[in-house]
Amino acid sequence: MADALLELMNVEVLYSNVILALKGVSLKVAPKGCVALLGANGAGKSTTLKAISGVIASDDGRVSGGSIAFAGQAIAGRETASVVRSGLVHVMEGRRVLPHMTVEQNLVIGGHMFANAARMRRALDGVYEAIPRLADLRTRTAGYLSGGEQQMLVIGRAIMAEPSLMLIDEPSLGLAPRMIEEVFAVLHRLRGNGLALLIVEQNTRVALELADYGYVMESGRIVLEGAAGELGANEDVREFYLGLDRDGGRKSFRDVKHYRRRKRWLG
Amino acid sequence: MLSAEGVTLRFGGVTALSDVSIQVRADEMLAIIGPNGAGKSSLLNVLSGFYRPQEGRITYQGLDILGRPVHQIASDGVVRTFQGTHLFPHMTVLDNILIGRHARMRGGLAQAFVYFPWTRNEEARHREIAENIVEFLEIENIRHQPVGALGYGLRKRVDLGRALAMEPRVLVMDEPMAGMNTEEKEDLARFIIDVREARRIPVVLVEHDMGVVMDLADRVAVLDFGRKIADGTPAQVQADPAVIQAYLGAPA
Amino acid sequence: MDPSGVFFTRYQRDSTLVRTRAQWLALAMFAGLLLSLPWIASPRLLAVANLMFITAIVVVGLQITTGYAGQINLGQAAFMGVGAYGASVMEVKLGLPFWVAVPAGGVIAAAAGWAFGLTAARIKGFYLALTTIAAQFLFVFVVLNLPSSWLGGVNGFSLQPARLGPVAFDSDAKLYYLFLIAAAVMVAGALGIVRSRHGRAFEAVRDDDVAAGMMGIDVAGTKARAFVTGAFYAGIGGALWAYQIRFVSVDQFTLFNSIWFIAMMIVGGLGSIVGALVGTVAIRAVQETITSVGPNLIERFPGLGTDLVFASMNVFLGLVITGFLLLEPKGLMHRWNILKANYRLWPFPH
Amino acid sequence: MIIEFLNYTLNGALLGLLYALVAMGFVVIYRASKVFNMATGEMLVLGAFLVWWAVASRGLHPAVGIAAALAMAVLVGLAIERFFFRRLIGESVFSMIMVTIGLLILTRGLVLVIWGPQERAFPALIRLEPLIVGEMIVPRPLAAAGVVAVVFALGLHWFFNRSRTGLAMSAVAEDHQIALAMGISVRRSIAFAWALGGVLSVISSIVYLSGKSLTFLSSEIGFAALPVALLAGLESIRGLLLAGVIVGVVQGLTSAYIDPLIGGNAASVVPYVFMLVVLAVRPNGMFGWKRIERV
Amino acid sequence: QTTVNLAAFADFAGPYANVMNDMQGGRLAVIDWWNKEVGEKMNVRIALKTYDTRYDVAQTASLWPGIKAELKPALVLGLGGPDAAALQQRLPEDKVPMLFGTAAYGFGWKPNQWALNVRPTYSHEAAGFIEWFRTAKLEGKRPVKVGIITSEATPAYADMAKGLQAYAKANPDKATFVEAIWTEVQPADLTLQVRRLANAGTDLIVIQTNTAQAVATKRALQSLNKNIPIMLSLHNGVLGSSKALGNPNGFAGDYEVGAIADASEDDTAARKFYSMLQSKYGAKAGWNSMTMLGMGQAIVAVRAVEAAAKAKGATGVTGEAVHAALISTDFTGAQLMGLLPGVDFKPENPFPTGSAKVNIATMKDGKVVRVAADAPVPAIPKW
Ligand SMILES: Nc1ncnc2c1ncn2[C@@H]1O[C@H](COP(=O)(O)OP(=O)(O)OP(=O)(O)O)[C@@H](O)[C@H]1O
Ligand SMILES: Nc1ncnc2c1ncn2[C@@H]1O[C@H](COP(=O)(O)OP(=O)(O)OP(=O)(O)O)[C@@H](O)[C@H]1O
Ligand SMILES: [Mg+2]
Ligand SMILES: [Mg+2]
Repeated sequence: MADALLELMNVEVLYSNVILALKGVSLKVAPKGCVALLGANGAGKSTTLKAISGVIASDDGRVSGGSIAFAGQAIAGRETASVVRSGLVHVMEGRRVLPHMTVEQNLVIGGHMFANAARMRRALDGVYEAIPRLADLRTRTAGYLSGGEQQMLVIGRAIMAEPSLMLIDEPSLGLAPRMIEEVFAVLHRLRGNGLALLIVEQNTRVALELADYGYVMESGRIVLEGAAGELGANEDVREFYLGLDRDGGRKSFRDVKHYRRRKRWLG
Repeated sequence: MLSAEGVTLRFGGVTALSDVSIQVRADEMLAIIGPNGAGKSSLLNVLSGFYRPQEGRITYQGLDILGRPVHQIASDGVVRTFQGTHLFPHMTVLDNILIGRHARMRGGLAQAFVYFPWTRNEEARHREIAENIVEFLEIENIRHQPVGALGYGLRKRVDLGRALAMEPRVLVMDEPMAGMNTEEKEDLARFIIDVREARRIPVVLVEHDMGVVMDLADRVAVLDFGRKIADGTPAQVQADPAVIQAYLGAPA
Repeated sequence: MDPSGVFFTRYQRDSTLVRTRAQWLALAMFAGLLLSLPWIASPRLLAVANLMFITAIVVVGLQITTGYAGQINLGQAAFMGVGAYGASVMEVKLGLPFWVAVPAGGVIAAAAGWAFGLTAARIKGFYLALTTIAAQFLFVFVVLNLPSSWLGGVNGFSLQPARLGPVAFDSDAKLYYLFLIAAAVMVAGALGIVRSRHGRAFEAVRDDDVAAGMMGIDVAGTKARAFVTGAFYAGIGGALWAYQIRFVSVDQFTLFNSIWFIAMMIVGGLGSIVGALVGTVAIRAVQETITSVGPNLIERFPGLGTDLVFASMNVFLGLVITGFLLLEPKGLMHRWNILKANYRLWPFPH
Repeated sequence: MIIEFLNYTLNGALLGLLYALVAMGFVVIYRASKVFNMATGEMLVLGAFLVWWAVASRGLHPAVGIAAALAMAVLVGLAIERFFFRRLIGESVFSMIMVTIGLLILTRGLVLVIWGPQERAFPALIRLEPLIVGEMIVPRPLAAAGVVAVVFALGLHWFFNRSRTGLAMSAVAEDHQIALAMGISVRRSIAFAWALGGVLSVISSIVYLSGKSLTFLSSEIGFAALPVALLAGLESIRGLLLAGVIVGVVQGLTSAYIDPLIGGNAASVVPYVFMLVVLAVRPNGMFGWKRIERV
Repeated sequence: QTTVNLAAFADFAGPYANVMNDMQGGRLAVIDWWNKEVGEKMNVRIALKTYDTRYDVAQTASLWPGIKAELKPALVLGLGGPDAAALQQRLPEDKVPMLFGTAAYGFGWKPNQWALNVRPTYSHEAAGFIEWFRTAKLEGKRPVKVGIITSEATPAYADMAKGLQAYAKANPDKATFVEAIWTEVQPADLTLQVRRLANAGTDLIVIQTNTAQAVATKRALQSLNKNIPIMLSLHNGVLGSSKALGNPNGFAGDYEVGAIADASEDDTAARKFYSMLQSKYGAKAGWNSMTMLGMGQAIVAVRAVEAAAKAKGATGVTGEAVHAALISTDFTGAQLMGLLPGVDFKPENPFPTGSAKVNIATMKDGKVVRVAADAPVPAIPKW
């Protein structure tokens, strides 16, 4: 992967000048590649994406070390808008719709950089076709959509921008099983069209199906990386991320790890 | 214990719930599932008094609670967690949990102004309860961090802690496990099981992770487009073709 | 944050404000300094200190309404005016002593605050902020148009000095102690409030009022309480002002004053009582310095046009405020906390 | 009598439209940057002095002078973005309001230093003879204010709600961070907003002050226009027209029929009282974005 | 030589910034003159130090203790309402008198004041004019129908309307009060309000607030094609208002009135004094009514210091001595260089009453022309 589309080298991120959230993260996304970023809560996955796109600046954070290159250009510290214009969009965690706008307005704004209205229209139709649910909701105010509907909307909005690299933070969050299949089908199709993806996902199974390479983060560091297949076979990943027991069967949530249970509370 | 009868809820042209009836029995875990936009969150909002349905009745411990102020319903024991998080981002984890104690504390403004020892002792008493919850949820290391700086998963845990601090008599949870990896889901599942064992309270759970729902729930209700299409044990529901068609898609 | 090596064995200790011996010592020295100020400070400084005490009380109240409970209030000066008029009526019309009139002023202002607080249950955000400006206009209109035998109308009120037994608070030095005590009590009270369940409820309502309701907090009541508290502080400040100036009229309480109160709060840092004090002192100090620099500049360089010098002072003041906000938009307390955090971690940067 | 009543109503409505035009300064900047500009009145004074300087002081032909003033106002707007708001993107709404307050103090000081406190005769750029319709008398500047307000409101309404650029700017008003992540240049949006604010300040100063006197205190109209902005709803440009007319008429009739009765100035508080009442019923003004409260 | 310190309050950045320069120039010139021509002989020198109070009570209140301690002033040259509000209760205790060059207000009308105005109230001045107007223009046949345009922006402005009303009520044979038009400080349009006055047969419109209201009223009259004379006060006089109107002769036929020398072109004593100050002392102030305010205030100040020095000796010029001199001395018009008709403070009135006379000037061909000197001021009941 010599000519990676996105390359992070030893990136460090500092929040409020005191909290060091990333402690030297290096990762690469090949052109048209798909990379999954896994990790526990608070590991720094979202921070990584925010550092890449630059929105971290408005969270009182900054990239304090290392380098980030996108399509050969150093982008660390650049203004988000210009990074996004160069072909990278970031779907932030937390269903960040524009609440007072209708679904269609949200999508149109997603395609605000199209030169002419006809191309925008085409992209819009493309999104409606990919996620038909959005077509039904087009005149609804985004802020009143259900959680899952909002999730679909932000993904649709990102597609509108026709990026070459998409950073997605937890796309399956809050989606019903059938919707997850649909959304990932869309992502598969986009991959087929040459879109590169960096995806943070807790639904490890589908993520590893989609990705060809994966990284596992733990408290601000990459602790494990490998091809998607390898990772899927790793014992820890199987236990902690896929929820499988040693022989590959699914454990029941009812009798998991009661040994770790500490009944100090209400004891 | 808590029940909705014939609830219909409309927003302008959108019918979020139509004629939905649901009963939460004492000491059971009821899961509500359904596709996105089916009306699950809306139903929880109706139960906790935030939405006022156009038709139907909500009863809690035998009393009609429709139209009661939200905060009263909450302090009477119908306690919930939120889809997404609705924590107080600028407050610390501990303060968020202490908010759960608010309705159980008594001191008035004037007492707070003078801050005599009894105010301080009351604070300390409740602080102790909050600390127990912190310990139970294993979030000791972040207790003084503002919640806004936490990742999604930890927030969900704090959200649960805050609800527990309210001493719920019915615990209503909206997608508590979204955004967690399997290990964390297991932890949370454990917390929920513990709470139920220790408190013997009913839990209403909305969740999209079928593994969790099928393993934990005693009973499952399925909503689709605002209507209840199924209600039964996990096994019954999982086998229901209407449910598979509307929700599960390929067998999980 | 606690210095390392400090551990608490009881939760009570955690809510204590002063924890270590070093903190006690610093506080004692500060108190000593404050108590001896009338002997060591120039009369001008003393007058400025008096003004700072009054302003600090008002700004601390604003901090509770706005910084803690998130209800932006651009009418704090009007509530201050209500307090001043309230106290004046008590003193002038009813002949009550100042130690009744001052709290009464606070209570009357609190009642006015309550009326506005009720609207806060419905009107939110910017809309609320800008409707509080209405408090200003209504205040002026009501005072000027009620029969002048009620609130003095255009004539205002003249007051006798506050009197406690044989002591008349008629000089800056005497008023200094009165105001110092009042400010200390009010600040201590504010610290109590923000540490209590009410303080937390205020913050919860600020951060997310919908969720707060579902957590058993009576949102409308809490907002009203936040306004009542803030207005009470403004009223106490206004009442003290009445006893300092001993003449009260509507034009002493302007929208511009409210704006300055907001500036003080923000410069200090939102959501911090100490921040309110710091901000008050900082802005008043800058204002007063600029005011004193003007005449001296002119004396030294008579060639400079008087008008130009004084007008430039305004530009300078504007630059200080905006410059400050650009460099430290989260307020002085934020910077202080970062400094403290860095100090704790020293020698490691993070 | 009835004619008189109609005349008060009409002039009140037109005055209200003048307020609407001034209030547009608040709304446009808010709509494209999420900043509530407390210095709107001061901006107007600045715009007015630019016009005065170009037309009255330098003696340029009015058309040229106004063009020059507009150009300068745009530059001022751009400079404000560059020096003040660029650093604050994503900061709390509070800091931004505060900066506009700082701007208010600063602008006032600068106007005093540059032009001094004297009263200046603002050139009569609009003919002064009133329009006489039957027994009704309508001052021409007010009529002009009405026309300009309507034209601008409709134009800007279209821009912000229909054009893609305008929509993108509205996204900035929703949330700086989302806008950034979508590749919208928050910077440019803010710059545009302030430049537009500059243009509006020049235009409204012309209709407000033509033939009157100008000092730095003319900024007071900013606070008179405030209730109009709130009544309309902070995001609604078209709504300003209706809100302006309502406030203007209520104020006009109060000043005509109530003030003489009570011997006081109820007309100055009536817009605020009216605003309070309406907001109690509709907390986001008549056409503002409704606060979305969901869990 | 003994130095007597005086403090002066100014407002270079607030609402009166526009008039401050001339006023200050007038103050300084008079003091320079007195130091040279009177003080030197008495071995007394007056030093004036100026403070910007921004027309703000809090500012004055915080400055004052410092001024008092540092300067130990024997007298303060105040500027207006806020200075009085901040200090009127303190001055008797601090034993420092304060003088204002502006007209007084009803609310300052209290006995035993240390804050004194060298002119009676605005309403007194208006009443003096109305009585002259009645005889001169209406041949004394009927009461003058008078309306006032003012604002509630400050209590002082509101007071003007109340005082005028009180006068009309007490003298129904002299004046009929038509209406007070309440408007903003910077009105957008007054056409209909003025038409209401015109329709009521108003003979005279009084505007003692500010220039913006005068200009807006003038524009309204022009729109209506009406010619009702306007009576202005000195601080918003005909010259300034015409300039602000953009027409040097805009207020032709209107009047400016004050119980102080007017800025007319006539060769009055005040004018001569001013010319002398200009040529010999380089007075940095134009020939206008604002300068007159500064000069009038300063001349009473220096004469009071002079009287105190004569009574108590050069070193005895304390605030108390100056106050005593102010109250007990009847300053004549000649002593005051014709700047004021005479000043006779009485303990019960903090402004001259017995000697108060108004000068009335009008505008003709772009010039201020005196039409009546020393028109007497009637008595008005306290309001
Ligand atoms: N705005 C912020 N200010 C301070 N610290 C922050 C901020 N945002 C995140 N952090 C810290 O950075 C660390 C990484 O957070 P991040 O959001 O990247 O985690 P994550 O891996 O995305 O977790 P999750 O799966 O829960 O979303 C956390 O420990 C958090 O406390
Ligand atoms: N306040 C509201 N105003 C308008 N429409 C609403 C409102 N609340 C919910 N809806 C609509 O009602 C429908 C049901 O929403 P709800 O949030 O209950 O879905 P849900 O079952 O929780 O879905 P998800 O699993 O995606 O969270 C949705 O179509 C939503 O857009
Ligand atoms: Mg994350
Ligand atoms: Mg939901």
